[in-house]
Amino acid sequence: MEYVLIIIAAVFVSNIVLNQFLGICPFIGVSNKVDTAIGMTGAVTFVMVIATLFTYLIFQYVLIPFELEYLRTITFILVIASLVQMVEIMLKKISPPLYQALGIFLPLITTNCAVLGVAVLAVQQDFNLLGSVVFAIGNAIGFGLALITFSGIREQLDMMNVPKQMKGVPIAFIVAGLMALAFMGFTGIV
Amino acid sequence: MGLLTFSRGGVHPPENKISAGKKIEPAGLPEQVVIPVTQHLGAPSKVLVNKGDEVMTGQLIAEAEGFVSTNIHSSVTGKVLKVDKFPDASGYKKMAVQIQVEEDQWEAGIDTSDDLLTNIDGTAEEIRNKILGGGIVGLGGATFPSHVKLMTPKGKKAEYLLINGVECEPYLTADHALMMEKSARLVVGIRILMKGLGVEKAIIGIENNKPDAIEVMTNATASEDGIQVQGLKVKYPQGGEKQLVQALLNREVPSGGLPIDVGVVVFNVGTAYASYLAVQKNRPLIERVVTVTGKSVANPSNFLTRIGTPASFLIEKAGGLPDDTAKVINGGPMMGKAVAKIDIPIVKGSSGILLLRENEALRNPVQPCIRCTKCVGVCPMGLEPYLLMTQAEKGMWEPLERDHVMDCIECGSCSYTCPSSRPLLDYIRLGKAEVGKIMRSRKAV
Amino acid sequence: MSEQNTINHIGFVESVNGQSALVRINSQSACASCHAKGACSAADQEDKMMTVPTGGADYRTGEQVRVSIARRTGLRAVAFGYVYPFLVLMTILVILTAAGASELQAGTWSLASLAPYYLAIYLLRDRISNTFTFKLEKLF
Amino acid sequence: MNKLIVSPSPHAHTAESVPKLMYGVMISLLPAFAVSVWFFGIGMLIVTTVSVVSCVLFEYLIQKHILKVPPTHLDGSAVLTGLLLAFCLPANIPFWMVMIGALAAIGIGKMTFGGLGNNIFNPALVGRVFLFISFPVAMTSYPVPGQWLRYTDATTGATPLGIFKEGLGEQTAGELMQQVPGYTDLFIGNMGGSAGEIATVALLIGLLYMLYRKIITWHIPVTILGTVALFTGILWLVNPEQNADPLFHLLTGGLMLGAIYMATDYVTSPMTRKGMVIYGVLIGILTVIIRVFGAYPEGVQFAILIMNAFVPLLNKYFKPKRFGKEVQHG
Amino acid sequence: MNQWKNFSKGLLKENAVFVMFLGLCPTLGVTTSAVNGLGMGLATTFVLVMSNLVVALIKNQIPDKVRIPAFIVIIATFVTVVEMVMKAYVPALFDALGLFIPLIVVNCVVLGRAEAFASKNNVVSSIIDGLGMGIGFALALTALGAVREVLGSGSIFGLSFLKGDGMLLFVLPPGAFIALGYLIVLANKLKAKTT
Amino acid sequence: MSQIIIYTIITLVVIGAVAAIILYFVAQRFKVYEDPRIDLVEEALPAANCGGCGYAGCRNFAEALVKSETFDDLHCPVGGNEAMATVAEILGREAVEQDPLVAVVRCNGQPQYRPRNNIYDGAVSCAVAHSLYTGEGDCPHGCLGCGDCVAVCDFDAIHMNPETGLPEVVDDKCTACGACVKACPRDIIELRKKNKKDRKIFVSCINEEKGGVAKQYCSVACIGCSKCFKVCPFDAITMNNNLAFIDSVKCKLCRKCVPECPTDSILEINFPPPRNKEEEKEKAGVEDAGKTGEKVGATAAVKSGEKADRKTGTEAAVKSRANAEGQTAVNAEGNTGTQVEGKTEANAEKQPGTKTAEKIEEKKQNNADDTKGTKSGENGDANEKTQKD
Amino acid sequence: MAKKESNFVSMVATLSVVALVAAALLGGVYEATKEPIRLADLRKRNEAIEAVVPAFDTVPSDQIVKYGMDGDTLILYPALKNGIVVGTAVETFTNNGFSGEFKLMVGFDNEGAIVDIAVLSHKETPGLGDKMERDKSDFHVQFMGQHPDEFNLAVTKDKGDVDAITASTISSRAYCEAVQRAYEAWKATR
Ligand SMILES: Cc1cc2nc3c(=O)[nH]c(=O)nc-3n(C[C@H](O)[C@H](O)[C@H](O)COP(=O)(O)O)c2cc1C
Ligand SMILES: Cc1cc2nc3c(=O)[nH]c(=O)nc-3n(C[C@H](O)[C@H](O)[C@H](O)COP(=O)(O)O)c2cc1C
Ligand SMILES: Cc1cc2nc3c(=O)[nH]c(=O)nc-3n(C[C@H](O)[C@H](O)[C@H](O)COP(=O)(O)O)c2cc1C
Ligand SMILES: Cc1cc2nc3c(=O)[nH]c(=O)nc-3n(C[C@H](O)[C@H](O)[C@H](O)CO)c2cc1C
Ligand code: SF4
Ligand code: SF4
Ligand code: SF4
Ligand code: SF4
Ligand code: FES
Repeated sequence: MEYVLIIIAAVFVSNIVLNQFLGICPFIGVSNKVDTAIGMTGAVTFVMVIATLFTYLIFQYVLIPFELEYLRTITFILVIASLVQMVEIMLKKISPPLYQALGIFLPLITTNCAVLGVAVLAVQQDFNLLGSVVFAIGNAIGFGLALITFSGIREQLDMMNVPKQMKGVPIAFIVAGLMALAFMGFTGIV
Repeated sequence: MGLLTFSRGGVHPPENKISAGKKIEPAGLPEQVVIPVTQHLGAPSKVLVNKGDEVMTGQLIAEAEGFVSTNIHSSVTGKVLKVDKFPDASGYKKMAVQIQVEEDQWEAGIDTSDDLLTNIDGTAEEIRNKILGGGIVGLGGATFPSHVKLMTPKGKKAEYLLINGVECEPYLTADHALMMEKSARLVVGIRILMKGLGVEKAIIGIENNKPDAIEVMTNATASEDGIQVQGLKVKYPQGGEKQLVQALLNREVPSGGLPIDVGVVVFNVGTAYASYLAVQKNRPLIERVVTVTGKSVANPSNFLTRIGTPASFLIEKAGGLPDDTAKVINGGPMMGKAVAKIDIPIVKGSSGILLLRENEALRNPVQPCIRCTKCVGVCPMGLEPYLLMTQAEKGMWEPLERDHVMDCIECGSCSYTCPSSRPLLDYIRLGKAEVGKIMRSRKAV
Repeated sequence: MSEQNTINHIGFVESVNGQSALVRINSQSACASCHAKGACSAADQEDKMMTVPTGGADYRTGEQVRVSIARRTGLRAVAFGYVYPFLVLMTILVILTAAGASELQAGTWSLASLAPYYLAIYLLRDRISNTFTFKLEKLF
Repeated sequence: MNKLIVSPSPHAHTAESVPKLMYGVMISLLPAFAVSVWFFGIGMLIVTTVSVVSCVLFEYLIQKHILKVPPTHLDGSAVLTGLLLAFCLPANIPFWMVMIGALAAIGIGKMTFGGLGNNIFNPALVGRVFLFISFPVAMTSYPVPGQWLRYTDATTGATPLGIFKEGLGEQTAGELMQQVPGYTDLFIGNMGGSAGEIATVALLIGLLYMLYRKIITWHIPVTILGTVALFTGILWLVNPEQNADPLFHLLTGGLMLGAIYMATDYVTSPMTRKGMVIYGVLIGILTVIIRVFGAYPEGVQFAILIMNAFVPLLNKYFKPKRFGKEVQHG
Repeated sequence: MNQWKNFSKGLLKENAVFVMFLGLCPTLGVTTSAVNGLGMGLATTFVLVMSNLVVALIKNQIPDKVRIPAFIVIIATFVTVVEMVMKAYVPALFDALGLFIPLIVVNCVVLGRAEAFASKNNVVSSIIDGLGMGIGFALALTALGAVREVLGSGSIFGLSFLKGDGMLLFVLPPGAFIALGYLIVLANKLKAKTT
Repeated sequence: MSQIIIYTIITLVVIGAVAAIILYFVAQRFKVYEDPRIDLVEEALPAANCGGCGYAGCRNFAEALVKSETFDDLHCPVGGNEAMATVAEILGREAVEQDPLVAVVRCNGQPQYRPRNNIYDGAVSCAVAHSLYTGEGDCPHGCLGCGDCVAVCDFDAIHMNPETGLPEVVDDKCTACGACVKACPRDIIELRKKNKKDRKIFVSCINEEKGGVAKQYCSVACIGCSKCFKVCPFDAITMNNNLAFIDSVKCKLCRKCVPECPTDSILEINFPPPRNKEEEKEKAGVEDAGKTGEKVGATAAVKSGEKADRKTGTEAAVKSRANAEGQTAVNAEGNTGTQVEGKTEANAEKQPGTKTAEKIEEKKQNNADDTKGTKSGENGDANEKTQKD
Repeated sequence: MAKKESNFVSMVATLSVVALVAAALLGGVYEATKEPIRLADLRKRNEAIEAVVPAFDTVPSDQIVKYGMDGDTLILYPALKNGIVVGTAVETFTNNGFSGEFKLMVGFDNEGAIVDIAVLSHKETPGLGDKMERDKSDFHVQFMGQHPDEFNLAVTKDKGDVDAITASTISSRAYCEAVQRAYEAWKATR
């Protein structure tokens, strides 16, 4: 139950994009197609989870014992950067067609602040291991939810007559704002 | 039986069948006729006459070229003035034969008497040849050569013949009049088509706003085995063949398919009558019933008209062009084509000439789509017209194809119903043309 | 109808060898057209190279082509690449935690479980390769 | 002869038009308006007038001076937005707040997207939620019905839902039901609440009128109300101590107004029947979740806005049932 | 290169936030007030200038292929420095900016400038470029913070000019998005006018 | 040194080294060599992403440029020779000069030459109208006037002239991207060489019908009489299917053909007044008109010997009188380059049905605004501007 | 100067050197800021304690008591003046705020009467719930000097003695709950 609440909180109440303002760049930039958004969600879930898992272990079993908490930022970013790259390397080595299919389907995700942000938040909030991972999952779902809905809206807006001044990024922000407004309704459900 | 109808969508525009109950009158002969050589869907026919030739009524003047094509006959007796390109209803020039009318001398071998001949001789093959010989095309609007429809493709089997007496277009009453007056001959025509197709069962579908026609046809078929008359709910486009097949037999013609894919062939009542004349009387298709109507028309009528007669001649016959005419439509208000000039020739596919007044004719100003879903609701094919229009407007051909634009039967229900007066079908048609081109080129590769 | 649910990318033929062509795909995310991409780490700047069977047609180096895959194939790639390993990892993690393993052990082992997963993919690579096929079309 | 008009078919068109539809909705709102004026008097009149006038004015000004497109402020949609915005504001809210709400509704909610037909979110609700979040105090103190001549100075009280939400935990549902107006009052609208949302019966009459005029179909309102009844019914059966009965939920708050007028807004609701049903069900579920588990006593406004965001996806994945199955050629 | 041009391009023409849409997360996340925006802007400017400086200094010692990781280490170092210094001397601001201080590491502006500018230019230009970009960024954040503060709390830089509160919405997340959306439109107009 | 610093160093160096190793492999396996020149070339291109070069976008074109050995068939019409020269410099290749092109509208079927005998009330789209029928006038080749070409122009270079009902190209803005050429369902628009001072001489007609028929459709149609063909000293004119065509590369702008044409279907644009005394006065007007920027209309007016008229609608009567007086009548005021609705139109105005026509006009405007929504702002602006003029 | 070539050794070496220098720099800054950070932290806590208990001179860290309650920990800081306990500051929490959790510091005198209350952290709505902060309203004043045994720590709506913040009954109620919890902890650790 506790884990369910973590997920609900991360998805709806303090949505990573709409409420925490993390991962705005991909949210604004990559969300043109629903298909891509769905694929991104899968990829982001995996990346967030292994990043959080790994950084959790490093934090708990390296940084804390040596009282190096202040190295959190620098170690996390290095670890995440190499981890993400490593996964891609593996995929590419192991099954080039699979890798190619992914490449054509998704923009490559490199580190972005959502992944680092979630890793940092997870250790900040003193979750245990499983809690951290669940927290990462929740945030990934929250990211996906926002991304997918938003890409749907964008696909529709592409067919409509948005004023020229507003086209592109400005309208994206207004839509995000109104989505955030709507999501305020979830305040307090956990 | 309860009222049958098709399952999805449909609209009910005001029926306005002003000329209902009017007897079929011969329109008489104009001074000149212009007979286009493409009056059907398919390849143009090959012209057989030259300038200066004398032709007789019913004489073959152009012959089928290719499989999907048919014969064209002179509808009058007189001298060929010109074999040249003449503007058709769209104003674009097409090859046609212009004939100065001199008299009405029918070619030998044509039975011009009015006797009812019920005995059907000949094999299916012979019937088909006679129908091709008579230049019969579908008179329901699509003008598809009828002999082609009689040839069931390999692997398919026709089970039912459906006779389309629905006439769901507002205003038009040509089929109605035909059913009222020529029921016995019609029934023979149906038998001929049944024989040509090799089917045992035929159903005549008639919309319920023509109770007299239902009665007459029921009486006429009372003694006929396998022919049944079925009343249908008044709902446009009940007469669309896919809708009719579903209403009568509860079978859905597959997307991209033909009625024959579900064992059905559909013919219009006019086609059945024309088949009777061609097979029993050797009389080619040189005249048809044309409704001339409109709210201001002095004398709304159903004229038996020679092919090639200028529409203006018929309008004169019906009391002249009313002053408040703002739009002249070749056909009905839902599917007919508006014309820029009234001297266009009547062709095999012309079922009516409709004169609209200004207040009926003008479209309302286009407003933005308010996504009211009305067009989605009325589309009999289950499409999303609002989406198709936008995609067509923006040239998004791939999504258009994905969203099945090719299924659209161009019934116009969507444009009819849109409260924002959006030109939905205008653009969807454009999209269909474009997607059709792309699909064909893909097939060609 | 194969044209329906596909994802298309425009690319250039880099080289042709026998039955397949090496195609360079321009990245198509919003980043690709963004003037600021040079300054952005999130940007998807890398071009992707892929080997696509030519299906007998004749291609020239430098020719502009369209590479397409079915939407389903794309989603399946995501599943193989990210979703399944995620599930494997989570399963191990939950089982070990439930079994009372320490966090360090649970965490390390679940990360380690990815190795056999990738090994499995590696062993099955031929089977998998067959699922991911691309279609090559000339643009003009 | 005059020049003939030529256009592609069809040449016949319905008599329906956008303004006619909009005015139809307004007519259906009349009974509810009358009831509201009966209960809230001058406040209702002021708020409605200000709201309608500002909406129309803002639409005109924005189109004329910012977007530079032909103004369409008189097509009825801005009037309707104004009317519905007024309906979901407390009748004692200061007029300048109403104007801010109208600006948010028309400016942010509608014109930013390009005007009628292009917006993703329901403008009136954008206006309301904007105000609700911006001025929570003013937006959560509702006048007690029956103070005809008092506007911003009216005595305020809580809505039945507010009373319920507040009291839970300390008191049981049964005790709380004693503190809220009886069912008859709830039915006719004698309770605290937004200006136009209270008149349950009158709103239902409006629904019937719109159904009769074929302005809307039953799918959205019925599924929303049904889902709310079902969901709250289950909660109530499981724990009658802590949960109100379904009827209470149906009759209180903005549910009727939302289900009948806001969720059905053409522009922001799904395009297919299937989509509508799913939309309705999800709005119902979200409403109950927010009402029962969330911090706010009322959830319809948020539920509708949230689902507005999902409408494009619903449109994408729920297509109408097409005629005929696919045949594979070749 | 003309150093003024080098400096000023970051202010509007290539403004990180309004024109390039970079570093949006901190932009939205910390701008509940003008002061917070300014604080974040200055912190970022510091990191930007320092990392540009160091990168420009050692650019030739770094093999191409480890360029990015090396930059990350450099940037992360300065971020951590900022983190510790703020914690020690301006703890209140540090609390208000919270997560977004460590996230300067992934701010595209910082890495982007290191990669696109400092690694190709000399030290002085790099510093000026960093300053320009950083100040542009700080300006944008301050502007957004000011707008949100004025509308949302009826005050500016903490000075209240309104009795009571403003429109709460603007201090809450939706207000951030909406205000930024319209600010971008305005900035575009401004840019169009000045060029 | 304190312990912490030692730990710090150990941790960071270990992590740094591991990261380095991983990233080393990444770099090894991953790095696709991206020619840095692609970026440079892209920068040199105008970033219009209009597709005028035949590639999907500027970047694709940049790649193609870098990859190919020569510049054959590779040209950016928008950036023109200038951009291509820069590109050539970047790539160290020989620049291939290509004549800059400009779009011309080869139809001069203004209402007074090609009477509108019906009213189109369908979707405001040339493609729709074209597939429906011949259009408001009889000519099946003539401009339909719904402005599909205007809607597709990314450069705001082509506008509908409400007086003539025909699109006009603003030479300075036109980048020859060819979008309008593709959009026009009637293939009326041609890209031709841009001559100095934007001068051009072309046959403003694409009607391949025989002379008599063509003349029926439109009084300024090319009737295929070959007179221009015979008079051209540079062989710039070809005759094909009853239609003369002037090759813009061969044409030396000698203007010999212009007076030859019996139907005035050859337009000369942006020329100084001719020496001919009688015409001098007339041409003076043109020059002014040229300055006001409404070149096509003005020149067309002069060309046909008819006058441009400032006070459009109100002076319709004057106009028809002028017509009646014959072709030499000169209206000194004719310097705005706009044209009154022609004689036929003026006559038509006396007839009933005009009301309908007006209504429709008004509506079309609205409809156009709506259906071409994205452009509506500019359209509105453009119209406003013209009206003010 | 020529660019360094990218080979395995040079890369690892470079990165290691960069990391080394970075580490040295960081370690230095860490050492330098360690004390100020500790002081800043201490000051923050002490400020809160100072605000809520009578004047004192030390809070001996070995006398701080942690008290587990309702799934979280309350921390009790005894404030000593001249070695004598003059009051106790209790760091308490509630999960029932309008937006979830918030933390208070409640000061008790030796009799258990409330000296004063300060808000440590909260997520309540600005303009509404945040009125419970000391510098935003006088909400806390009504608690001063009250003894929880006599003063019903509940809002008037719930028949208690606390006047709720306008339109923020929920926050007020949660506030009372947190204070009550602090009192119980104080009692239990007497
Ligand atoms: C290529 C082609 C082949 C056809 N073949 C047959 C056929 O074998 N059997 C048949 O009943 N109709 C056939 N038709 C005619 C259609 O069924 C139908 O009558 C015609 O397309 C017009 O229908 P509509 O008026 O409902 O649009 C064919 C049509 C086309 C275009
Ligand atoms: C929307 C629509 C409405 C139609 N209405 C009729 C009709 O009322 N009567 C009719 O005979 N054919 C109608 N048709 C044509 C039929 O689909 C079909 O082509 C015809 O019945 C076949 O017979 P034919 O080949 O003898 O013309 C309609 C077609 C469409 C697409
Ligand atoms: C945007 C918004 C934020 C709110 N924030 C709070 C809050 O932080 N604390 C609180 O107690 N109530 C808050 N409320 C108000 C509650 O919804 C509810 O109206 C109130 O707590 C109960 O009312 P009362 O104090 O007027 O009896 C908020 C309301 C809105 C609309
Ligand atoms: C049935 C119906 C319901 C409507 N509901 C709303 C509404 O809730 N809010 C609103 O702003 N406009 C409403 N409108 C008006 C109109 O659709 C609205 O202004 C558009 O959303 C603006 O683009 C409604 C219109 C109709 C026909
Ligand atoms: S015209 Fe086509 S899209 Fe419109 S309703 Fe008819 S079938 Fe549907
Ligand atoms: S009927 Fe018209 S307004 Fe309604 S959804 Fe369809 S296109 Fe839009
Ligand atoms: S006028 Fe035509 S060729 Fe010229 S820029 Fe516009 S669309 Fe391109
Ligand atoms: S697209 Fe062609 S027909 Fe249409 S307005 Fe332009 S030139 Fe005329
Ligand atoms: S700043 Fe780019 S994703 Fe957060």
